[in-house]
Amino acid sequence: MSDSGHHSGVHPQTLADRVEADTGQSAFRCYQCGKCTAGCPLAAEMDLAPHQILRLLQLDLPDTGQEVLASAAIWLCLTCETCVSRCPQEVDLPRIMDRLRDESRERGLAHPKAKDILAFHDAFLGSIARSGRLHEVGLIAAYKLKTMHLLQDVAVAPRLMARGKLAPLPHGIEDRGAVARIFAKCRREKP
Amino acid sequence: MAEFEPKIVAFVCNWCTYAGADLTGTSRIKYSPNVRMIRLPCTGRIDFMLLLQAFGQGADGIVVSGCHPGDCHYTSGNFHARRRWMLFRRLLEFLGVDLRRVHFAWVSAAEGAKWAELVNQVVEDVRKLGPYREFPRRLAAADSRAEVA
Amino acid sequence: MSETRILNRAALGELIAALTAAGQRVLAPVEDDGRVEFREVTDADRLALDYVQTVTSAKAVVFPRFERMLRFAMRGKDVTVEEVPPASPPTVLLGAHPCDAASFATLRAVFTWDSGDAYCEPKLAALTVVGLSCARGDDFCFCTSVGGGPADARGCDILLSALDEKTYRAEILTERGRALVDLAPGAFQPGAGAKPRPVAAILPRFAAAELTEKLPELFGDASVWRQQSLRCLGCGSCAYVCPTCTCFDIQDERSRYDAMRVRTWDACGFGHFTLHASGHNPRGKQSERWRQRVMHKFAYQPARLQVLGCVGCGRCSRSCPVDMNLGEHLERLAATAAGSE
Amino acid sequence: MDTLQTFASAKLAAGEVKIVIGYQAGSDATRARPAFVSDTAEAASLIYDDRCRQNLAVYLLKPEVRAAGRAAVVCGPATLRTLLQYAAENRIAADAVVAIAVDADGTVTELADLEAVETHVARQPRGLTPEQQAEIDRIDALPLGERWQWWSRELGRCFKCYACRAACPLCYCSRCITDVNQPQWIPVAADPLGNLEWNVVRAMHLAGRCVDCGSCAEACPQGIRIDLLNRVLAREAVVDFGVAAGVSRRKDYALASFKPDDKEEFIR
Amino acid sequence: MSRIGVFICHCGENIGATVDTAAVAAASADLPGVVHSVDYKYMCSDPGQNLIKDAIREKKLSGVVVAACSPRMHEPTFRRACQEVGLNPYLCEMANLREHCSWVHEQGEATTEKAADLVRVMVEKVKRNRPLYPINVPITKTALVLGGGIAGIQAALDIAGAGHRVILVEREASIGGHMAQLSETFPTLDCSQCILTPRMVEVAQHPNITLYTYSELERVEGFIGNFRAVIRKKARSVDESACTGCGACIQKCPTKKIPSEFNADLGPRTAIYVPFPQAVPNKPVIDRDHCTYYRTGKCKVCEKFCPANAIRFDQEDLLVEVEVGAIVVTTGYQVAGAAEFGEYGYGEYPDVITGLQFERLASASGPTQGVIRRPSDGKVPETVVFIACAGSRDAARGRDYCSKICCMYTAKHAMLYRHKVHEGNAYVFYMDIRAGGKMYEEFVRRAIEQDRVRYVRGRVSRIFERDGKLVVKGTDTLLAGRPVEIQADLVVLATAMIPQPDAETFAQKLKISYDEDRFLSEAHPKLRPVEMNTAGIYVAGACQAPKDIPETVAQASGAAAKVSGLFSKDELSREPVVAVVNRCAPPDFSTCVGCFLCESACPYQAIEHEEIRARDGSAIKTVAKVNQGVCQGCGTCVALCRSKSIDLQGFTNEQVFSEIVIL
Amino acid sequence: MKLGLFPGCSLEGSSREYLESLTAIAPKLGLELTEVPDWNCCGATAAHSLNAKLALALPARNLALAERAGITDLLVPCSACYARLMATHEELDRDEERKREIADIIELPLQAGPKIVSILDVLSTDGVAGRVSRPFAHRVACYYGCYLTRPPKLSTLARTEDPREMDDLVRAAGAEPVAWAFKTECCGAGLSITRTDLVAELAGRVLDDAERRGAEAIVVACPMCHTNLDLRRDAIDAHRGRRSRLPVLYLTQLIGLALGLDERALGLHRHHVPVRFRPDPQPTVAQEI
Repeated sequence: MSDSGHHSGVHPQTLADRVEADTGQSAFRCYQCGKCTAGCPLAAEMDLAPHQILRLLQLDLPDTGQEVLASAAIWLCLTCETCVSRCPQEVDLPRIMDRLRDESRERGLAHPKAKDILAFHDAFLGSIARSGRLHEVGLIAAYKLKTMHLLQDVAVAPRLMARGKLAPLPHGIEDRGAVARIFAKCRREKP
Repeated sequence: MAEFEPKIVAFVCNWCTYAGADLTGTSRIKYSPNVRMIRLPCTGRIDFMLLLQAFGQGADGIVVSGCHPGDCHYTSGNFHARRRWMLFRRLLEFLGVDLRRVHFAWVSAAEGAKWAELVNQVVEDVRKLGPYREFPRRLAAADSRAEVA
Repeated sequence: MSETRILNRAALGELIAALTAAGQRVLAPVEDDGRVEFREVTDADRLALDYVQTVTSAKAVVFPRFERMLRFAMRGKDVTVEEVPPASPPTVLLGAHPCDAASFATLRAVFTWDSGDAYCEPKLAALTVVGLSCARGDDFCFCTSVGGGPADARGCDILLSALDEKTYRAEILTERGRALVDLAPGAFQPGAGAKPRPVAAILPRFAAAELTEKLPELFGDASVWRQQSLRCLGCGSCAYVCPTCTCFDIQDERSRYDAMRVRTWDACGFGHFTLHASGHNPRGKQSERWRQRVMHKFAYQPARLQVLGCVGCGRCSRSCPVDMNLGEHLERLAATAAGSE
Repeated sequence: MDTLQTFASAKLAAGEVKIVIGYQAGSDATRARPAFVSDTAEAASLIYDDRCRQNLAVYLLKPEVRAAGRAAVVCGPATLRTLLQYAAENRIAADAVVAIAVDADGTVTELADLEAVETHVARQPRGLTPEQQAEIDRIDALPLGERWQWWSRELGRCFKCYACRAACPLCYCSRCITDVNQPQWIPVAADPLGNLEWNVVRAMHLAGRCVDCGSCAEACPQGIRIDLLNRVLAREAVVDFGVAAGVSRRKDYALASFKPDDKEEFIR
Repeated sequence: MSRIGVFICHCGENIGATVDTAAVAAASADLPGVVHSVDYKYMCSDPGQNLIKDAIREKKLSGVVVAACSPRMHEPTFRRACQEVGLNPYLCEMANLREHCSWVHEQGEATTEKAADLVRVMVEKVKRNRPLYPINVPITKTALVLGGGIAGIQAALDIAGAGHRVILVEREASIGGHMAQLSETFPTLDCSQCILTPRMVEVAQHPNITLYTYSELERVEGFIGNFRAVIRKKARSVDESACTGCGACIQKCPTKKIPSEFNADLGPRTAIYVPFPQAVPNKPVIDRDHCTYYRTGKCKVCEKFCPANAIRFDQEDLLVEVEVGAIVVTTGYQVAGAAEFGEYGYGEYPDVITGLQFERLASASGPTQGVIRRPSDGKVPETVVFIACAGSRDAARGRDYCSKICCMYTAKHAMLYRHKVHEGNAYVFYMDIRAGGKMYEEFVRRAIEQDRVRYVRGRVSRIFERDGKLVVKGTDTLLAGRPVEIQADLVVLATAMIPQPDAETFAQKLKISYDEDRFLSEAHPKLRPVEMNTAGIYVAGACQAPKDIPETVAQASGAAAKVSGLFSKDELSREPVVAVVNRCAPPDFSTCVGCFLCESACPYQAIEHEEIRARDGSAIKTVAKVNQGVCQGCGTCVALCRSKSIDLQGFTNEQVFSEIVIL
Repeated sequence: MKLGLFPGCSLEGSSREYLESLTAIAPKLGLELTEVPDWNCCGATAAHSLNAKLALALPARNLALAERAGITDLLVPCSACYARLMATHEELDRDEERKREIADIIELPLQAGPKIVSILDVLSTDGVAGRVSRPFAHRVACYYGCYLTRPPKLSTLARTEDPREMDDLVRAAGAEPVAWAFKTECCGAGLSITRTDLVAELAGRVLDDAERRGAEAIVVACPMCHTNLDLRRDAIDAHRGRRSRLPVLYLTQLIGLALGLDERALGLHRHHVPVRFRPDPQPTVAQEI
């Protein structure tokens, strides 16, 4: 950011800096009022409440960055945007969460409890990468294979089938190559 | 027999409670007409002897009221008054004066409703207690025959 | 007239009942919280006849500590003045010692010397005194120095003297006493009885008459008065317990519809007693007030009213918070007076 | 006792004081009386024992005694407190008096100035006797109506001789409120209201000032326990405000000062 | 005999509909002393007022009772009406039939009866009313300003600007106060001296201002409009009129290592010195405690080198008596001392400093020319920890209050540091951030968001040295008390603002009140914030409570406005509702016995001592006297006076007593 | 009115009744819908959770395709897709450099892009009201969920914390919208499969309030909301320990019913919770305000 001025080199390599560089969102805007946490539908389930994640980014003691990236909370975030809607300082926390998940994944710090969620996201993106659109049957099958939750939703699937809601075959798009190239180009370079 | 109508004398400061009672009026809040107010500049001005005088002249209950602590027009008159009342009450208690007949309250210029509630409550409380017959009245006891020896 | 009867202690109850039944109010010494005082009685249960001295004298019987004199009633702009009729119920003072009995002579002299006092005189007229000789006295008693004595009958309508534990000899001294016996004939047995038990030995300390004569010479001797009164606090205790002090104050006070004029006791020892409206006080010093007290009782009253203002009961001295001892002071004065001759 | 007499004699001989206010034997074995000694020979007659209860400080305000010159006063604990209260209330100058303090054990100490009196007073115990405490507790424990009746009877004996006022060292007004009749604050008669008001006003005027000497009750010819009223209020002032009279020669009057957070629960 | 007129107002339907006004008028007519009693629709109307005026004239009324609305509403109206026809206005009283009766009770007998009672009570009171006359007090139109910091400077300039004379007294050798020590000021970061020094010069040059520096108030007596003050001009040892301020003496003074108070002990000064280069007046003083000549009797180097022969070793303190009409107290504050902060190693570690010291480090005119260098070795610190609430909000240290300015100056310090040391780390330990003020919160946010000052919410428990670093042990309460340890090179304590050490004796000298923290107490916390309880004495700045520059300046201007208002008239006219001590015939003269217990109860210090003397001049007695220029009429003394020797005009004991009697 | 249409993956699969009902009512309301040719998935939560660039590129390709097809207004009925497309549109609009980078990635030119509109933007109350043949006379709770209302800067709704637009529409269709507290609370969205337990809790709260306010149906405009409230009903019931039969309708279905369309054409039979109403609806629970 241009207005961060002279101090940009002061705390080099801090997680907060990296987040700000990629998202334009400064954790230092947060003044810890807690309104994000108050409104978060899943705050009670989280190991670090939303405002605490920002606080840890601000504090930046040794290991605080790691602590954030290894938290389960960043994976529980639903991106429902309630927090940012109500944040008096307009901190786009979901966007910061995205960035944190990204790095958490990349650095292999993802919380064990995030395994299923990650598997789901992988299966989801895999599905798109293959056919350009989501094939729900394929997604669920792939997810089940990744997580070995083989029996999950066994009752739901036939019901969906029966109501004509699940297409057994994917509706692919025509230019699947275009989507595949997008995936290829967006693949993050390993640091 | 007509219901006993207690006579309540209220000693109030000019700046808070008198003004508060004015507000009761401007707000048209109704309360019992049994109270008579004596207006003084400040609760600090309220001599405890005036209270005895009121009982001696036939009051059945007394209200003493002024500005809340910290709000005194004269900054500290009510603080002085409070100390005086603390000791005075202890004395009355020790003498066996029925303290249910002596009420102290802070009523600010903004508390018109509180004034009405206060008066109503004191009137009702004292009405239940009945006339304050135990307290000697001025001029009343001067039967010299009872005094012989 | 003098007639003698026997009164059994056991018959006192009967006597009181009979007097009460006859409309007499009976006042007698009663013990109350360790103090013996004259109180109205209707039976003999609480009588405390074996006493040295009541704290308060008997003068309140005819001169109460406050008395309503006039009543003003205010109705609108109208004010009506009513005289309050003095209460003077027929009263028997039973068991008063000779000093108290003698005090009524002084009170009578004061309250009737020019015109009768409308409040005191009727009470005196309605009073019958049944005296009781003193079996005991104490260091403060000096009745014998002022013309009285433990068995002195002056002022009594009947004088009782103990014959033994159970019986009194009753000397009926006046018509009024006679009338009282008639109200309870059963209580009084005929007979004179044996010789009464010895009465208290009160040794004379000075001669009142000589003192009266010599006091005026001492008037100007400031040092003696100062010396005697330096410790005097100027309280009214002596005057208020005194059987013969008669000073009073009159004040008005009011309430919403009424006002009244009240007479209350006063005391010459008070600093404001003679304070003039101008601020001047002719007796500004305590020693002057003390001198006044002594002169009034022992010089002025004998001169003007031919009675001493003292019966030697010693109450003033017993009550004094700083141990002003009247008998002692008078003795000293008498000696000084004698010495100055 | 020798010491007291020697002290007094020495002070007079040295001309440091013109008069020693002390006690002498009284009319009988139970009484002592105030004495005013101005020559060394008389000093031998001074005593100090249990009979010496009258607060002698009261004489320091008496013009006749004042006229005698600088005085030394034989002081029990309460008299010492009176001296301090007198100083706080502008009654005596700091050097106007020499205190001859006599402690409970008979120790005699000369206190040359009020600072010394303060120090001495601070070391002395103070408080109610078991008898006083028990009587106060007994009265407090009475049901309301009985308490009222008990006091009505007790005060009913008062005939307004004002011996209490005269004996009290702190009742020194040149015109007492009871002598004021515009308005007539206190009913003139010694009737129930007059007696009640007189005794209430006395207690309140001494609240925060009473030095616990008990002279009022000692003086009362009617034996009324008026001292209890003062003692109850003195204790209340200490409990409520942490202020006791007669401990400092500086002005620290409970009713002429305050704390914004003085605690009470009865004001609505 | 009283001739009272009673005037019952219907107030249209307001009273008339509920109270039988005719019956009240009839009942009143029957009261003793009442010679006239009427009711009328609108008493406050012109015809209504004329009814009163006519009756006063025709019936020669000696007193008037208007039974209408609240006296708080129309008392002035009716009193004025009475005055217009020659009846003293204080012989008019009001009975409140509206607010206290008709508006609050139902129509009926009880209400009418109450109305009649209220009238009767007022009739009884007014019978005892006495004519009262406004109290006039002459005013000396000179103000005494005590303290030459920014508050005193502002107040002096404002009062002088309004055309009144001002005497400004400063105890140091120069005016300027703490503000002169500051580097930049929040939230604008403009240079403190740049905005202050022109004001200082203006003070020195203003024709209406007499400046006494190196001077202190010795004593003061008198009252509003009429104070007499004695000022002690301490000996400078320099003849100010001769001195040209050339500075040769300072250059030559051999005693050079005295810690400079102006630099908060971070730099040295000489024994003959001016506190700082822009001092006003720019004339040196000799610090006699450190001067070699005064210590040993030898030296006099300054005298030798002074080209103006202005050195006066034998100069003595001078007492100057001045007469002033108002006093403005602007004596300022101190910061809490070293001894308090053992756990922070203040005084032990040279690199633990106060905020005021940091100001000097950051100031271009300071000992380091504005480069942040730590005191121990002069190195530029890489990590600085700022600790807020050092001694404030700390009941254990007997200080419950918030020092108010620390949040802001700490943010400023951290910001200045980050501006000067780009690579440095700045941490602030705080409890709450109190940034209430125009652009204040924004300022703090800027420090956090832009300047990346790391704020940690929690109080530091201890600072100790380890391997050449100051280890700051604290916690982050926002993270459930996670321990936080910072290795710092410099620690800056935002030390509490405390009153001047002599605040108490100073207040006693002026007979003004102060609070438990020894800050001076204003007359009313909301409505009279620049006045003291003692009339004619005003207050501004941090001697009253911690406050920052804009607030101080605003209060100073407020105080100046009050003084100018006071000086706008030649005489002060006051309501005669004041207490008076009685007088009686000799030999007593007054029943007051002079116990002076009323003195300490008076919120306004209005009780004075008066000696009553005999014709030959000998003292008879000392009694209380109420200074009518100062008394506000609360009557607390009246209730306290045992012998009833003091009474309150307008609410006398007799009046109040008679009200109760007649109820 | 001619509109481009971006149906999104769900509307082709698990939420096909949304598309069916939209397609059914569109001609009646004068809407002419043209599907974006060869559109691809917007990337949904998975993309933006894991790869910021991908999260822009996938929607961007759709914007570019729509633009190329001459679409000026693009209707995105799925609110999740709508949010992704809106966010992408906004970011590319704001950041030219980013736009160029993304254009390179998708190998398509990116100009201003079509205007993205939600289902609430295209349906007009007048249009609906004027065509109602069988008023839908029931009390309903309009559930907006997250993506139509947040973030507020992107939302086109007037009052994002208490939106009214859907309420106005159902009122136009003859329904009575209830005032309730959970209009914009999150139902658990993308955790439907991975953390069904959390969805049961969050969606359960939504259902609870709707029932307590006396709603006879919940109306949604988001496939995820529908899935969580309808398809996951058994999980919710199990979690809450009681059974709820409150039906969940797409807004388009409700309007379709009011327009007199056939239930089957509107895909009502595809719901897990049967869509049944009492003939004369009376609130069973007093409405709390």
